[in-house]
Amino acid sequence: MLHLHNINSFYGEIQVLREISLHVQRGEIVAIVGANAAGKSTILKSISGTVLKVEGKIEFQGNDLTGIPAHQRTEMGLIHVPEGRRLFPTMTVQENLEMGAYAKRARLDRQKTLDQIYEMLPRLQERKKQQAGSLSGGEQQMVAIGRGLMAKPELLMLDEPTLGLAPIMVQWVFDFIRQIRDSGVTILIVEQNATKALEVADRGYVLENGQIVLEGTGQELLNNQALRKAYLGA
Amino acid sequence: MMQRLVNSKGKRNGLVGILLLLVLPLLFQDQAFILDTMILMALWGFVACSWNIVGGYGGLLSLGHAAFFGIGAYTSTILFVDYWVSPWIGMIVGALLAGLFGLFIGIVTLRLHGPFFSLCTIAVTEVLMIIAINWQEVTHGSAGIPVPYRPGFINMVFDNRVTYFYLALGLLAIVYFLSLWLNRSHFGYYLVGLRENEQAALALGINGVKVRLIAMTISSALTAVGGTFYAQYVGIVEPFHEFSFHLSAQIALMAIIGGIGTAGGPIFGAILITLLGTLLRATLGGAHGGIQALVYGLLLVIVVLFIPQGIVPWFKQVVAKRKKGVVHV
Amino acid sequence: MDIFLQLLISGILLGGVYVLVSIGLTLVFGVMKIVNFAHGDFLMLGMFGAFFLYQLFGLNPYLSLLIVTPALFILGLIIYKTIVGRTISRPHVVQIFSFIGLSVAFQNMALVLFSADFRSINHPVSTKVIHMGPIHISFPSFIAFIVAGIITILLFIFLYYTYTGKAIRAAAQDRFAATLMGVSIQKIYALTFGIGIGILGIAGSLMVPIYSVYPTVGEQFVLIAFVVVVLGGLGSLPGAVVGGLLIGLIETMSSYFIAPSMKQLVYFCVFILILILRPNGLFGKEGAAEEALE
Amino acid sequence: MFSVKNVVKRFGGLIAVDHVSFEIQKGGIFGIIGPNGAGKTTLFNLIMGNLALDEGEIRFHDQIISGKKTHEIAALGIGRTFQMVKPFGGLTVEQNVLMGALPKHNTFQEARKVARQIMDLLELTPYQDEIAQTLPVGLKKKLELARALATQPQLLFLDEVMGGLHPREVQDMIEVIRYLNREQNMTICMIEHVMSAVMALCDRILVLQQGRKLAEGTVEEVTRNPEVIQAYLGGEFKDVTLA
Amino acid sequence: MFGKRFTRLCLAILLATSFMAGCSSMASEEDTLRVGVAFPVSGSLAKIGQACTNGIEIAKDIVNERPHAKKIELVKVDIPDVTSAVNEVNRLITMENVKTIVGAYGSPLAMAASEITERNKVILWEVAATDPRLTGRGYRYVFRPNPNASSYGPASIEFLEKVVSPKLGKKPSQLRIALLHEDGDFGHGVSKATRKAAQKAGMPIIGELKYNAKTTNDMTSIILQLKKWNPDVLDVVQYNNDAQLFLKQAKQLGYVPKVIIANGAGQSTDNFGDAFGKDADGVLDTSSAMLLNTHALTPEARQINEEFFKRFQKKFGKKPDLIAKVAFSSAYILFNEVLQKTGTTDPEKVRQQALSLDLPIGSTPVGWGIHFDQNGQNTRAQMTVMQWQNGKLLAVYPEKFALTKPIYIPLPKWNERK
Repeated sequence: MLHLHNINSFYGEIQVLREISLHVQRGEIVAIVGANAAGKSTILKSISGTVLKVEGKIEFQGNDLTGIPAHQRTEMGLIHVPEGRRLFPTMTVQENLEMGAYAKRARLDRQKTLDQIYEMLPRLQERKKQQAGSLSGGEQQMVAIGRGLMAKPELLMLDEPTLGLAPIMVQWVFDFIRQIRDSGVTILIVEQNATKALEVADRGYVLENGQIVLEGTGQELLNNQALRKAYLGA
Repeated sequence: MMQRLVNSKGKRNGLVGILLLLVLPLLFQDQAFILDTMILMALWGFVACSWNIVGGYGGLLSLGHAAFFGIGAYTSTILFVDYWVSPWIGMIVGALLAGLFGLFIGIVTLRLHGPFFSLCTIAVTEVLMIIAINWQEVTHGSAGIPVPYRPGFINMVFDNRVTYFYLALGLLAIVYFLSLWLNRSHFGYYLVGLRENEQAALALGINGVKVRLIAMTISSALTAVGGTFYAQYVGIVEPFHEFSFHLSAQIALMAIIGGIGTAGGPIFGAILITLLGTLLRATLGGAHGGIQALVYGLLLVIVVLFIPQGIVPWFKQVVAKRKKGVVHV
Repeated sequence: MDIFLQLLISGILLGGVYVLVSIGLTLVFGVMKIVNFAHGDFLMLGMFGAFFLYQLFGLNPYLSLLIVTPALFILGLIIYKTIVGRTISRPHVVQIFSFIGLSVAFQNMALVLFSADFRSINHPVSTKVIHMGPIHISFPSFIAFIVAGIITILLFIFLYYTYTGKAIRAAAQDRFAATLMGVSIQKIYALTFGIGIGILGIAGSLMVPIYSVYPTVGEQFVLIAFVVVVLGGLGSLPGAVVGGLLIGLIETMSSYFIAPSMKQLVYFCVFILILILRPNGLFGKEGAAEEALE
Repeated sequence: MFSVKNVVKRFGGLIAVDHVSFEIQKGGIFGIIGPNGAGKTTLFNLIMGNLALDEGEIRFHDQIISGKKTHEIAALGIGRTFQMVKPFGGLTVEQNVLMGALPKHNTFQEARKVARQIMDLLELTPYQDEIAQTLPVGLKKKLELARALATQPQLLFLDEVMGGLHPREVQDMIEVIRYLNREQNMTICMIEHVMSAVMALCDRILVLQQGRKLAEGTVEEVTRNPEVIQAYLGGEFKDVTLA
Repeated sequence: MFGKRFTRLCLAILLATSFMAGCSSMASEEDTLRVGVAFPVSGSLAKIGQACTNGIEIAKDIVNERPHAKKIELVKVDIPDVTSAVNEVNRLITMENVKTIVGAYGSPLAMAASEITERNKVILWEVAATDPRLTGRGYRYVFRPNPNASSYGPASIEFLEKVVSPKLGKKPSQLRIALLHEDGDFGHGVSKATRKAAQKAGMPIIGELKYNAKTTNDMTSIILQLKKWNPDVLDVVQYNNDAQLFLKQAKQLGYVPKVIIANGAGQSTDNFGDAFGKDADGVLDTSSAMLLNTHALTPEARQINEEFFKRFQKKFGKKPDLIAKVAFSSAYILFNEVLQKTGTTDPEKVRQQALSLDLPIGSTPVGWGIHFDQNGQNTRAQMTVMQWQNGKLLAVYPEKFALTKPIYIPLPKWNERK
C-alpha cells in the first residue's frame, strides 16, 4: 500500500536520507530500526509531507504523493504519530483525541471512535478532563497513539513510541501495536529499541547514516550481526 | 597583486568622491533647498548609522532612538538658552547623558529580544515625552524651545548653510568610518556574532553583556549628537516631534531600507528616503496631503517584503550574480 | 466613597473598551507569534466604517457591526494573504516593519479618502446614561463593556468547543503536530488574523458612539493595547481581559489621585516594569516571550 | 584535568541529569554515549554555563567553573561545538572562524593567521568566502569545529560532530580529531552517535541513560556491558555472539 | 573597494540634487504673483492645515476673478513636521522663487519656518499659529494678522467680568474659575494668559487640570475632580476629540458648571456642533468670529463674508470651519490689501505696504481691524465671544458684533434641558 522509490530528503541543504526505497503491504507491521540520528524519523516525515525538500517518488494506495501538502495526506488515511508525542500540552486529553479526528474522513464518526478508544484505553477515560501536559510519559504516549487512531488511519506511522518509557510501558506499547494491527490497521514503526520492535514486526529495515543497510523479516534481522554493528559500531 | 590594484583604484575613486562632496555644496550655495536636502540626508544618514550600531550590527530593533535624539536636542538647547553654554559643549554633555541613559536602557532590557525589546524602547520614549511636556521648569513644557538665531561658531548657529553641510558631512564621515571600523574590529565582530547566534558567540568566550551595553552606549551617544545638530539647524526643539514614535520609526526605516548591518546601507537609505519624501511631497503634496505618505507607506511594505536585506546588499547580490553569470557563460 | 465607586465603575468600563481593542492583538500573537503594529489602524477603519454607515444610511452603530465586522474580517484575510502570510517565519525586522509601513499607508489612505475631520455621530445613545444611586454609568461604555464580555466568552467558546477553534489552539501550541492532524496551518493563520481584525470591527462600531473618528485615531489606542496585552501576557485571552480592566482602573485612578497628565507615565512605567521583570505578563505561559524569539 | 562531581539538573519535576560524575584526563579522548533524551546535551550545557546546575560541582584544573558565565568558561580554554550547528549564518566561513580566534588575539593579523591555519587543516579554505548558512551540512559541521578550534582550547567538547555526515566525511572527521588529539595535545570530550567513530577514537566512554550514569570504561568494557546493550537495543540478542 | 562605493554614493547625491534643481520652475514675476502656501495637510495636524488651505484657496479665487486684478498663483506644500517645514520652505524660496509665504499653523512649524524666511528675507504671513514668541523676536518679515495665544485669556476674562458676573449676580472676585486644558503649547499658552488676566481682574483660580489630548480616553476622573471643586466658571482649552469626549462624559456624569467658556480649537469646529446638536447649546467660545452681526462690518467686509460662505460651500461641498474663515480673512488681506497694491511680492515692498495698513475694527470678515506693530503682530485682532445656540456658533460679545444675546447663563442642568 505504501511504496518509496529512491527517496532523498533534505533539511535545507542538509541531506539526511539517501536513496531510500521501501514498501509496506496492507496488514503488515513494518519496523525501521537504526541508531540515533540515522534518519529514521526523517523517513516518516518525508512520507507525511513535513520535510521541506524530498526528491523521489512516494506512492500511497496507488496515489503519487508528490505535491500533496501534509494536511491533505492526513485526509488520505496516512497518519503520523510524531516522536516525542507532541501532544497539545494545555489541551485536555479528550481535546487532544478529538484533534486526532480533525480530518473530514474521521470527523463524522468521532464519537464512535472515541468510545472505542476509551474502551481500549480506560486509563484515558479516567483522565479525559486532565491537561495532556500533566500526564506521565506512558499516559502521554497512550494519548499520542490514541490521537493517531482517532484519524481512522489506513496506515499508522509511529515514531519512537517507547522512547523514555519504563520497561513495563514499553511492553504494553508493543502489545498494543499488535492489537491495533489485528483491528486492521497497517503499521510502520520507527524504533531505536530494535529487539522489541523486530519481535513484533513482520518485516524490518535497518538504517545507518541515512541509508538502508539491511532488510528482511523481523527474525532474520534479529539474528543478524550487522544489526549490532549498526548500533554499536563494533 | 589584484587586491592591491583594486585598492589603489579604490583609493583614487574615494578621493574623487570626497572632493566631489566637498565641492558640491559650493555649486549649490544659492540653492538653499538643495543644500537643505543634502544637509538632511547627511544628518539622517548620521543618525541612521548610529541606530545601525545597535539595530543593524547588534540586531536589536530599537524603536526608541528618538529618546536619545531628543535627549541630545534638549540638553544642548536647554544649556544654550538658559545657561549660555555653547552648544558644542552641550553636544558633548547631551551625548554623555544619552550614553548613560542608553547604558541604563541596555541594562534593564538585557533579557529582551525581538519585538519585546522594540516595545520596551517605544515605552521608554513615551515616558521621556511625558517628562518633557510636564517638567516645565527645565524643558519649557510642550511649547518647546526656540534656539535663538545668533550666528557664530561658538553658538553653532551659522548664517551660511554650507557650514551646516560640512558639519553634517563631518559627523557622517565619523560615523561612517566608525561603521567601517566595526566591519573590521574585534568589537564589531563580537556584535555581529551575538546578533547571528548569541549562544555560539558566548561559547567562543565573547562577553555578550559587555558588548551589548557598549553598543547601546555608543549608539545612544551618537544619536544624541545628531539631536543637537538638528536642534541647532532647524532652530526649535519640541517634545511631540523629538520624542515621537514616528521619528524612531523613521530612523530605523532608513537603515532597514538601505541595508542594516552595513556601513553604507543606512546612509543610502537616508538619502533615498529623504529624497523620496521630498520628491513625493513636491509632486503629490499640496491641498490634500496624504497621497504622498500613502505611496511612501506602500513602498515601504513592498521593499521590506521583497528586499528584506535592504537595497545596498540586494544590489550587491544582483551585481555579484550577474558577474558570476558572465563567467559561466 | 461615591467618588471612589464612580472611579471604579468608570475605570472598569474604560477597561472594557481596552479589552475590546486588545483581544484581537493577543489572539494573533498567541497563535502566530507576531506583533501587529498596525492594529490601531484596523480599528480606525472599523470606526470609520461604523461612522459612515450611520452618517450615510442612518444605521444604528450597534447594528452596523453586523456589516463592519465581516468587512474587517475579510480585510484581515486579504491583508494576511498579501502581506502578513509572507512575513511568518521571516526575521522580526520584516514582520515589524511591514506592519509599520501598512500603518502609514492605512492612515494616509483614510486621510485622502475621509479628510482629517474629527467626526462623531450625534445619536442620542452616545450620551445616554444609566443611574444607579449616585453612580452614573455611561450607556455606550456599558454596552461596550458587556459586548467585550460577550466577545470574550464567545471567543472562548469558539476556541474551546468548536473544531476549528481547537485547531487554532492546536496550531498555536504545536504547529507540526497540528499539521499531522490534518490542519492547514496557512488556513488557520489566515482565519485567526481575520478574526483578530474582525473583532476590531465590533470594537470600532461600539466605540463610535463614545469617541470621535479621525485618521490617526488608532495611535490613541494601539499603545494602550500593547500595554494591556503585555501586562496580561502576550497570547493569553484571560490576560487581555484582566490587563485591560487593570489598565482602565490604573488610568482613571492615577488620573484622579495623581494628575490627569501623569496617568500615562504611570501605566508606561507599569508596562516597562512588567517587560523587564516578567516579560510573560501576568497570565502568559512561561517562555512565551522566549518563544517569540525563535 | 577536568571533573564533574555529582551534578544534578532538574526541569520542573523531571530530572534531566541525575548525580553524574566523571573525570577527563589530560590528553585523552573521552566519549559520552546514550540513547536520545539521556541528558548528554544538557550535561554539556551545564558544563558551559548555559544552564545553572542544581547540585554538584564542575572543576577545570583546580578551579571550580560551575557558576561562572559561559564566556568566562570559554575564556579559560574550554571550547565546544553544538549538536544543532549554530553558525553565524550571515557571515562567511572565514569570518566565522575568525570570530573564534579574535577573543584570544589582539590584532586581526594574528587572529587571521590562526584562522587560516585551521581552515587549511580542515580543508575549508576553498569555501572561505561562502556564506555559512548556504553550506551543506558536512561543511557546516566542519565549520562548527573550526570555529571552536580557533579559540585554541585546551579542552574541547564536541556534540555530535559526525551526525548527518556522509561515511566518507565521517572518516575525514575521525582523522582530524585524531590529529588534534595527538599532534596538538588537545583533550577532547565528545558526544557521539556514530559508534564507529566512538570506537575508533575514544579511550574512555561514559554511557548515560535517562540522566543517570549507566556505565563508564574503555570501549571493550562498555560494549560488553549487558546493561548498555539492553539500553541500546532494547534487550539481549537471541543469539548473542560477541566479537 | 570602499572608495568605489563611496564615489557611487556621491554620484547618486549629485544626480539626485541636479534632478531636483531641474524641477524648479521659474515663472516671471510680471503676470502672476506667486505665493507659497505651507500647511501640514497630512499627519496629525492635517485637520486644521487642510481647513486653512481651503480658506486661502477661496481668498485667491475671489481676488483673481476681479477684473484688472493681478493674478495670484498659489504654490501649495505639505509640512507635516518641522523637518519638512524647513525643507519645503527652502524649496519654495529657492526652487519656486516664492517671496511671500502664507502658513504654517503648528507653532513649532511656524517658528522653524520663520527662521528660514527671515534669513532669506521672505515674508511669512502667519494665519493660524498662536505662539506669542513668533512675533516676539523682532523679525522683520513675519506678519501675523491673527491674535496670539495671549489674547484669548483677556478676552474671556473680560466677558466673564462684563457679562457673566452680573448675570450670575456675583462680584468678579467671587467668580471661582477652574482651568482645564490640553497639555500642548496651545492649551498651555492660552491658560497661562487666562490665569494672568484673571489675577488682574481679581478672579480666583481655584484649580487647574491638564491632560494629553492624544492619549486621553476617559474624562471621568477629570470631571469628578471638577465636581469636587465646583467652580462657577470652567475655562477650557481643548482640541477636537477631547472636547467631544469631555462634553459627552460631562453629560453622562451629570456635571455642569454654571459657565463653560472655551478658547477656540475644539469648540470652534463644526465637528463639535455636529457631534452634539442641541447639547452643545450654551457652551461659550472665545475666538475669532464665525457668525457675527455683519452690520458691524464695513460693507465691503460684509460682502466678502457672504461671498466666502457661498463659495466655500460650492467648492468644497461643506460648511467652512472657523479656522478656514480666519485663514481666508487673513489671506484676503494679504492678497487684496497688500499684493494688489504693491503689484509684486517683493518682500521689502510687501513689508512697507503691510506696515502702512490702518484698517478699523470691522473691516475684515472676522471683525478685526488691521494695524501691524513693528514686530508684525496685528494690534487690532479683535476677539469675539461666541456661543453655541441651536447647533450654530453665534457671536454674543462684544455687543457690536453680537448676533444674539447669550443664553443659558447659568447653564441648566442636563436633565432640565428641553
